[in-house]
Amino acid sequence: MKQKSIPMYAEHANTSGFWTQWKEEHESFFRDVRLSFYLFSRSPLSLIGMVLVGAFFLIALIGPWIVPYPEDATGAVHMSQKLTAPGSQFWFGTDEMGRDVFTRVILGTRVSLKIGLIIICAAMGIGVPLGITAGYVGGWVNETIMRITDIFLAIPGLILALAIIGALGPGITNSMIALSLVWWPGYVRLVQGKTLSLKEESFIEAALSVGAGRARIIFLHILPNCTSPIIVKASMDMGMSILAAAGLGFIGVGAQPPAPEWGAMISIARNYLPNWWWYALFPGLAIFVTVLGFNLLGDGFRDILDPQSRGYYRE
Amino acid sequence: QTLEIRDGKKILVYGARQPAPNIDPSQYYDWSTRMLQQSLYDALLKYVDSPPKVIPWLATNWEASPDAKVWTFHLVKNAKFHNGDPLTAEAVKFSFERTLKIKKGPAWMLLDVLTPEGIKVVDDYTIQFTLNQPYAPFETVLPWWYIMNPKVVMAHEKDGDMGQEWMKDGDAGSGPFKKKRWEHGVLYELEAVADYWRGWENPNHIDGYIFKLIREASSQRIAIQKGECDIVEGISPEDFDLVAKMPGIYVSNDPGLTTFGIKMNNQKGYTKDINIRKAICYAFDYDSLIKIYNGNAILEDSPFPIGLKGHISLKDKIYRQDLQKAKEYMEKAGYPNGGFELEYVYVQGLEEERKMGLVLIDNLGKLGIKVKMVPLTWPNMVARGSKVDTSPDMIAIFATPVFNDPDVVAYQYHKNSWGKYYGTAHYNNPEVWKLTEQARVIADFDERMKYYEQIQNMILEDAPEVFGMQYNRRWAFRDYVKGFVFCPMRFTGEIDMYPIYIQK
Amino acid sequence: MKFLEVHELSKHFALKKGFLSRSKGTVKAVRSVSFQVEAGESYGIVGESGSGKTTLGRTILRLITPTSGKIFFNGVNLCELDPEMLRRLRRDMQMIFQDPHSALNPRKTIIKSVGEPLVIHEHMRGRALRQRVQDLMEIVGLKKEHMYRFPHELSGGQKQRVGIARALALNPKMLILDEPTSALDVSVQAQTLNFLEALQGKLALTYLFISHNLSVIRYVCDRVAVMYLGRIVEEAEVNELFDMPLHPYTRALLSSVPLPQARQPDTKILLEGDIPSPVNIPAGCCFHTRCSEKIGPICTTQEPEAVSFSSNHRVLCHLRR
Amino acid sequence: MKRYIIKRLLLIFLTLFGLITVVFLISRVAPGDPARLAAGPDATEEMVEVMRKEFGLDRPLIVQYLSYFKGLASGNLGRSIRTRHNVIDDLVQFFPATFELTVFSLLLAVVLAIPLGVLCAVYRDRFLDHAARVFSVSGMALPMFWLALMLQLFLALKFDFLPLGGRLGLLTEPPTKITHLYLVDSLLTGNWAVFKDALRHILLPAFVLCFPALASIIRVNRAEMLEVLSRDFIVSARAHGISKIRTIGQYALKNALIPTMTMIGLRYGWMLGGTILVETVFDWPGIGLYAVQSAVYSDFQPIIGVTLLIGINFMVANLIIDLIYGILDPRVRYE
Amino acid sequence: MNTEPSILEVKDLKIHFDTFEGTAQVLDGCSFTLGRGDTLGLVGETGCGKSITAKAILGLLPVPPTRIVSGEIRFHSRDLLDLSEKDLEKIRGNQIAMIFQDPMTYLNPVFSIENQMIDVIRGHARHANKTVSRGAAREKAISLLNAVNIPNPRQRIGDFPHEFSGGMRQRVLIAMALAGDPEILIADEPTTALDVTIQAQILRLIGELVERFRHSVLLISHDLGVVAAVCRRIAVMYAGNIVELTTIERIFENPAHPYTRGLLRSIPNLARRKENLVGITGSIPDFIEPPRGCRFHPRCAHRMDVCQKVKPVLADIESEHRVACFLYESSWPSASRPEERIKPLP
Ligand SMILES: Nc1ncnc2c1ncn2[C@@H]1O[C@H](COP(=O)(O)OP(=O)(O)OP(=O)(O)O)[C@@H](O)[C@H]1O
Ligand SMILES: Nc1ncnc2c1ncn2[C@@H]1O[C@H](COP(=O)(O)OP(=O)(O)OP(=O)(O)O)[C@@H](O)[C@H]1O
Ligand SMILES: [Mg+2]
Ligand SMILES: [Mg+2]
Repeated sequence: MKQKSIPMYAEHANTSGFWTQWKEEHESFFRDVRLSFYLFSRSPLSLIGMVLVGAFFLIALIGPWIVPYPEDATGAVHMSQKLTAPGSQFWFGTDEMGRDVFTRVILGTRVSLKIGLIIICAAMGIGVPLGITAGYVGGWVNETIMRITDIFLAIPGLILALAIIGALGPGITNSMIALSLVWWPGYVRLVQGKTLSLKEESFIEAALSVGAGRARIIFLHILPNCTSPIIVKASMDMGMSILAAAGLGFIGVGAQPPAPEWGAMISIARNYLPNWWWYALFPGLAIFVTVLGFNLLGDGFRDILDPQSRGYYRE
Repeated sequence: QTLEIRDGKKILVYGARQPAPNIDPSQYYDWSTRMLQQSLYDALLKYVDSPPKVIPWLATNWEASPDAKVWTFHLVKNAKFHNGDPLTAEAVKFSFERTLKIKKGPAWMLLDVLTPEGIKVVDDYTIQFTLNQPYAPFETVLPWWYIMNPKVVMAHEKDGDMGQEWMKDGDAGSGPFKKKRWEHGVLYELEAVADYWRGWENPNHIDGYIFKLIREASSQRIAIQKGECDIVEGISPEDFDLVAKMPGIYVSNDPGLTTFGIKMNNQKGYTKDINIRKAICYAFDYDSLIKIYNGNAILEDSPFPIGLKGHISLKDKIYRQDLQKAKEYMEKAGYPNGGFELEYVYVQGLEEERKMGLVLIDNLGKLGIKVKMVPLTWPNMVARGSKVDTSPDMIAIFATPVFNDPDVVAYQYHKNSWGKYYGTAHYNNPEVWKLTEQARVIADFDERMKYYEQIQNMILEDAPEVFGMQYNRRWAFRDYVKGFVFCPMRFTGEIDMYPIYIQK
Repeated sequence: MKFLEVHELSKHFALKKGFLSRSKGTVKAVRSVSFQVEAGESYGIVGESGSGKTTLGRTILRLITPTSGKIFFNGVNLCELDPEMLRRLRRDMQMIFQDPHSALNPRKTIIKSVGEPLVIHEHMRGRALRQRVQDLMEIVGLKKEHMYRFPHELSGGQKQRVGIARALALNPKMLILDEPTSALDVSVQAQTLNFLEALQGKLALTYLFISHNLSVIRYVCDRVAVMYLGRIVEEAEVNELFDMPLHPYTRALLSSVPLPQARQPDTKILLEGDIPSPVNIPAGCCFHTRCSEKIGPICTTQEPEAVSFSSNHRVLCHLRR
Repeated sequence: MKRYIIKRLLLIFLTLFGLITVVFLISRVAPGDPARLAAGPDATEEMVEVMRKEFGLDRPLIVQYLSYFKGLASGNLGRSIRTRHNVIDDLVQFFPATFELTVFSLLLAVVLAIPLGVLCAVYRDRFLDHAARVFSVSGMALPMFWLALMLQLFLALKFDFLPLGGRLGLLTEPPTKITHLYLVDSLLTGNWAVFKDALRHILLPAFVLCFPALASIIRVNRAEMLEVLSRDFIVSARAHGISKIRTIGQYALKNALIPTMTMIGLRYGWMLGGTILVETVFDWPGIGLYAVQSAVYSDFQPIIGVTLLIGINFMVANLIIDLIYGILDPRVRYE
Repeated sequence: MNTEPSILEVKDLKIHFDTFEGTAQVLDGCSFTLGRGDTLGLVGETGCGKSITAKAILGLLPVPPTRIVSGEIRFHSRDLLDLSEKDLEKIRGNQIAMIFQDPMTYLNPVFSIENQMIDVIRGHARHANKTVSRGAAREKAISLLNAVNIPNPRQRIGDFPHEFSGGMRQRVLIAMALAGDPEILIADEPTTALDVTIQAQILRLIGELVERFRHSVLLISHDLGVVAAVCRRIAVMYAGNIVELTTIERIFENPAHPYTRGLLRSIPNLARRKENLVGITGSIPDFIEPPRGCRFHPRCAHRMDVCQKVKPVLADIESEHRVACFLYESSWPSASRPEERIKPLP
């Protein structure tokens, strides 16, 4: 009798070693991963996103070893070669202090990576527990959490971030704090909504009826089912938070010199437009490409992780 | 592309980066405000020319008692306010009293030496000030005290505020221009008073001007280039060189009195040690200051700005980059290899101060000192600098002497200035303080000068700060704008629009 | 005392109350329901959708707290137990859910889902756990290889069996089966019903079998209760109910079912209109709005009381008084 | 319905109350001394005291907080240190500019995005769809301020095509103030020259501001259209012989507009946030610029004021969107 | 054979879907005919391709991913598969109408019933090159609603779908289907989402309408009882193939195909006392890699070697009884040689 088309397993003798056993147990998981990869690879845009993000991480990792003038990102100045046009010596030209723009743009990946990771982690760290609590406990706890969330959602993030920075003072740390503080409500909303709908699913009820406790339900049933939307959102937000931080840098309240942050570079480069166009052009392109990468990746993730669209492919 | 002519009138556009939120002469002054005040109001005296001198304006002549305590001014007889009221000694008395009572804006200049009781109207056109104590620089202060029309001001008084609320945007002046269109945050338009009491020297004088806010230096440049503005201030040094070469544009480029220095905390931390301070002074690359301004700056050669009355050149003693010496001082201080970090605080958004910081990072790095750049908003920076404990190791300060007298600068090093923005070094040398106090009450200038020579030498020796440079005041003009006369005794971007005329 | 006794059980839901707003009424999902189940018996509950069958099942299992009433399970009143005790008692009483797909956590492999009760209550892990789950899988007729799959890799019938395996893990005495076959195809349904029957014999289980499919109820159950708008309107031994229905609703229900045979019976009782909303339950006999055998104003004003017809046949109708 | 609106407004007030509290708390973290700033660089201690009193900074925090609410009731939002004006007056002056800009660019976005979204969904996986998708992902990734600079560089500088910034030309007198929106006022007064000038000035900033919104509305609308087009009632409409154009343009679009509206409401808020960047680049005299300058100056009353104003705006916009929902979707009940 | 001339003829219809996991060969040569005034029931388990068949007739399948591989659908001797979208629009609703499974999802939630019905009515008129005013269309809509026993149609016509109960919605859908006075009515599981008591009402309604208007009906259901209640003939579908096609009487008295037999033995009968259910082992095959030969062979108790290699054809075993199974000689494809005939397994 042949079952569905799911590949048949080789019959395992009981003598099979730990390794075969392990492989057998995780076969489904790997099949799932393989399918995800397959779906992912079918979408050229997602692949581009993957490549861009991969390159971004790689550059952030090895940046200091591949740039021609690493000291230019940490404070060296060469007044005699300021504002040199792009050429063989300085691929992207130099800036107003004679520093190599290429070096600074490349090393800017580290700053952006740091910004993005910290903001997203902080926002998730605040938002996910609150969201699960609100959704799972319900009642006045839910009301309180959601009303506070509403307060933060009542104004556009950038404005609130600006207000917070106005108080804390400019600087990269402060702008990361500010952006984290405005970023978490999105996660509360997402996770709370997801938790509410998961709570209605009968597998939660089933777990309850076999005697699972609260912690077990939250950590083993609800949380794992929230991960897909969280991953999708996080990868989108990674780009968006880099963009927002660059915006703050541009206004002049974000990253401070000599940190090679792209937004801050553009903010200064702005004074040198249009004659010294390269100074503003390249950091802007860097932001664009990075954010684009994360957005495409997020899109790709959505396509493969979102059970709804997944269902569409599967049926 | 060229001058804006509207209804046959010559309207000039002045592109500026700083708004003028409050033009009440008793409440507020900074350069943009002062520029509008200069147009709307008259003062007893006026600064012109370079080096600056005080010329009679509303006052035709004046005399001081030998001890510099009693000052008598004789007014012109034909001066009248914009509404036609004659400008009399009563108005002068009112104006001085108002500023002193409100205690805002320029009040500080005279608060210590003059009380309302000391102002006496001798007759309609004579007024006498009796000071609490001798104060030699008195006359140099007066160009900043504008005369307002008491009737207009008091007509708008509300809850005993002496018309403060109204005067923010109000015009109670007698000056060559009057208020026309006020769009806060965008532009202010003024129109010439056709029958100005002093008359107009040139028949081609302008019929009005628009003070247009253009916040970005690069936009300023574009504006003058495209002819959207006729005069702009504050273009970046790089752009300035480009603009200077453009057809149809000429520039003015003269040293101002504003000094840039990096004040070090003399009371706390590493910089308490004079050796460290000297090491920093020797390590600093002064040439880069000039380079930052593309050559449009001069280095200070004394604690007092070049061009200020009482300045002497200490060319041989002033610190210049000398790494050898710097290292020696580091050794003396006990840090031959550095190994510590200093904070450099500067005003958020001030391009030049930022660049100096980058230069500092580079220079002090050679001594093994790390520099952390901390941009702060102006009030936060002042707040930090106001106490010895919180005052940063290094703080970037542009300081402009408000009137042409050595006391202005000398007093910045006095204990009474601690906590003010120019006193963030918390300079501590009681001897200098004593000399300053003695010098300001002497009437005879040559006598005073001896003190100031000593003061300058002593301050330099103590190295309380990195003595930097004086940058040039830079304006770009369309070539049909004529009549501009440079006077360093104006703050930063302001020019006197009265003598400006148009010639094609 | 019987194995399971339900006394005057009611469950009302307050309709969603938002911030700053008043409640918009209550859904009376279950209203004064009483019945008893003997050990080893299959007790069926039928009714149209929305009649409160699932709610009744969930309330008995104390997954939701009843509004009023008592539930005695093996002589213990479930409504008075503290949560810890309840958790322990739940081992004896398990539920199979209506939709086999959503009853399994999509992120967990079958072994994890089936093993969960064992981990919680028996603290099993490793080889022992795997062995036990494998045994359970065998009981429900699944293969060892299915253990490591995700739910979406199984067919509906297989998923339903997994649900049963999980319920059996703790050796319960009673199973509440909430429409266990309504999501399945007839051919699979037949397999499942047979299997359930065999299981009951083998493990001496008591079934509370909820369904809207009358044929299935007749096939599986010993005694049947018919629910309408939250109340049990008729209860009888299965053959008696199907052969001699007394309540007009039951009769209409029975005659509504299209039979899989060439000749359909000519006498069909057609009910008018729809089942009323459980928020506004009609006064008097709740069935009077659709009843074709009304006997007068009493039906619209007075709520009927249960009439016992024979020892095993109760009906809630004025007509039978 | 009325009850619903009242309830929502109440909720808005409560949220604003929370918002004020949050921002007020934040504002008092600032280490600076606003009074000293207001008094000017050379002021004596005595003069600083005068200012401190004038700005009410000498009172304890809680008193300041409570009196803020008292002031709020009478429309007083405190006073800006930087502009020396009452915040409320500044807001009244600057907000119309921002409002004009955001609404104009939102309209621009909606008018462009919805037909595009529909076309993409209908011509799924064709060239137009791919192009629009690439456009919309990149649209959201473009740093707005950078785009603004680059467009300024090309459209305004290189080709002298559009003005660099500002709301009107220098010598253009603003139209008679009726709504304070120059485009509307100039139309109302029939002042074509001013209208043209205002339009020329608003185009570039509005385009930049609407860019991300355009991208995301296209995206949402396309996705929703696809989703709706695959729904059963579309199949049934077609099975009943209703023509394809009608099915798409009417039956599907109305359904797809419902989630799209949410995005539009959200985007309105984001645009208000984006004005911070766009107004800075284009020297647009609105509250975004006002907020940035105040923040850079640590001038907090205006920041609180702007935050409140934008908060109210955003929430009222969402309320309006929710009411539009009711028009689009009969299932929505307001209770 | 059917004495009435057939108006709809589905011949060897093969429909594939391109999915990410491969091509799903859903319909695999499905054939049947429908005569004038005929009532044909199409039964089969979930996912066997019933709805696909119905949608294919009306040309409602989304073009990617659907691929119509071969076959024809003759309606009055025109092949519907060759028609343009415009021509199809004229046929849909006008000549062939459809009723759907879940009335909630098949009514547009944001338009009132009035709007939707008027659109349909005026659309039909337009296809017939007539114009109908809104008022007239509204009157017609009301009379249609009346015909499907909706109480107070004049008041209720302005309501939105969510304001109706499930049974009412289904009546509305039926009314809409009747709007064009179609020749053929395709009902795709019209009662699955409804309760039995409501189902009985709807089935009664359909029965009455058919009697009154003499439509030809294709009723799709997975419930043999439902089909038995309405139809005269029945087609049993398994995994994309029609395996048996005959009259209602015959199917219950003398089911021929092993699948049909299994199906019948799986259904508990309400009217009878407990008897043993047998069921069919295994489950419905995957469409991406369907079993070769007869698609039922992996579950068949009578499978022979040939079943795994060759596909049986649907052929008469007696009049009005067609079966596709190698147990019956007529199902052997003419090409295959007699040597391949192997004895059935016991
Ligand atoms: N958590 C809840 N909150 C509010 N109402 C509820 C809740 N759960 C169920 N109900 C309502 O209670 C009534 C009875 O629901 P229940 O699910 O018990 O019906 P059922 O007989 O199981 O129906 P079905 O055959 O459709 O499963 C329904 O009207 C339902 O809407
Ligand atoms: N767009 C599609 N892409 C891929 N496969 C599809 C698509 N639509 C339908 N199918 C497949 O075609 C098969 C037949 O579907 P169909 O809807 O005809 O089933 P059905 O017999 O109507 O079942 P039910 O009784 O559940 O309505 C199913 O297996 C389904 O998975
Ligand atoms: Mg239920
Ligand atoms: Mg179907």
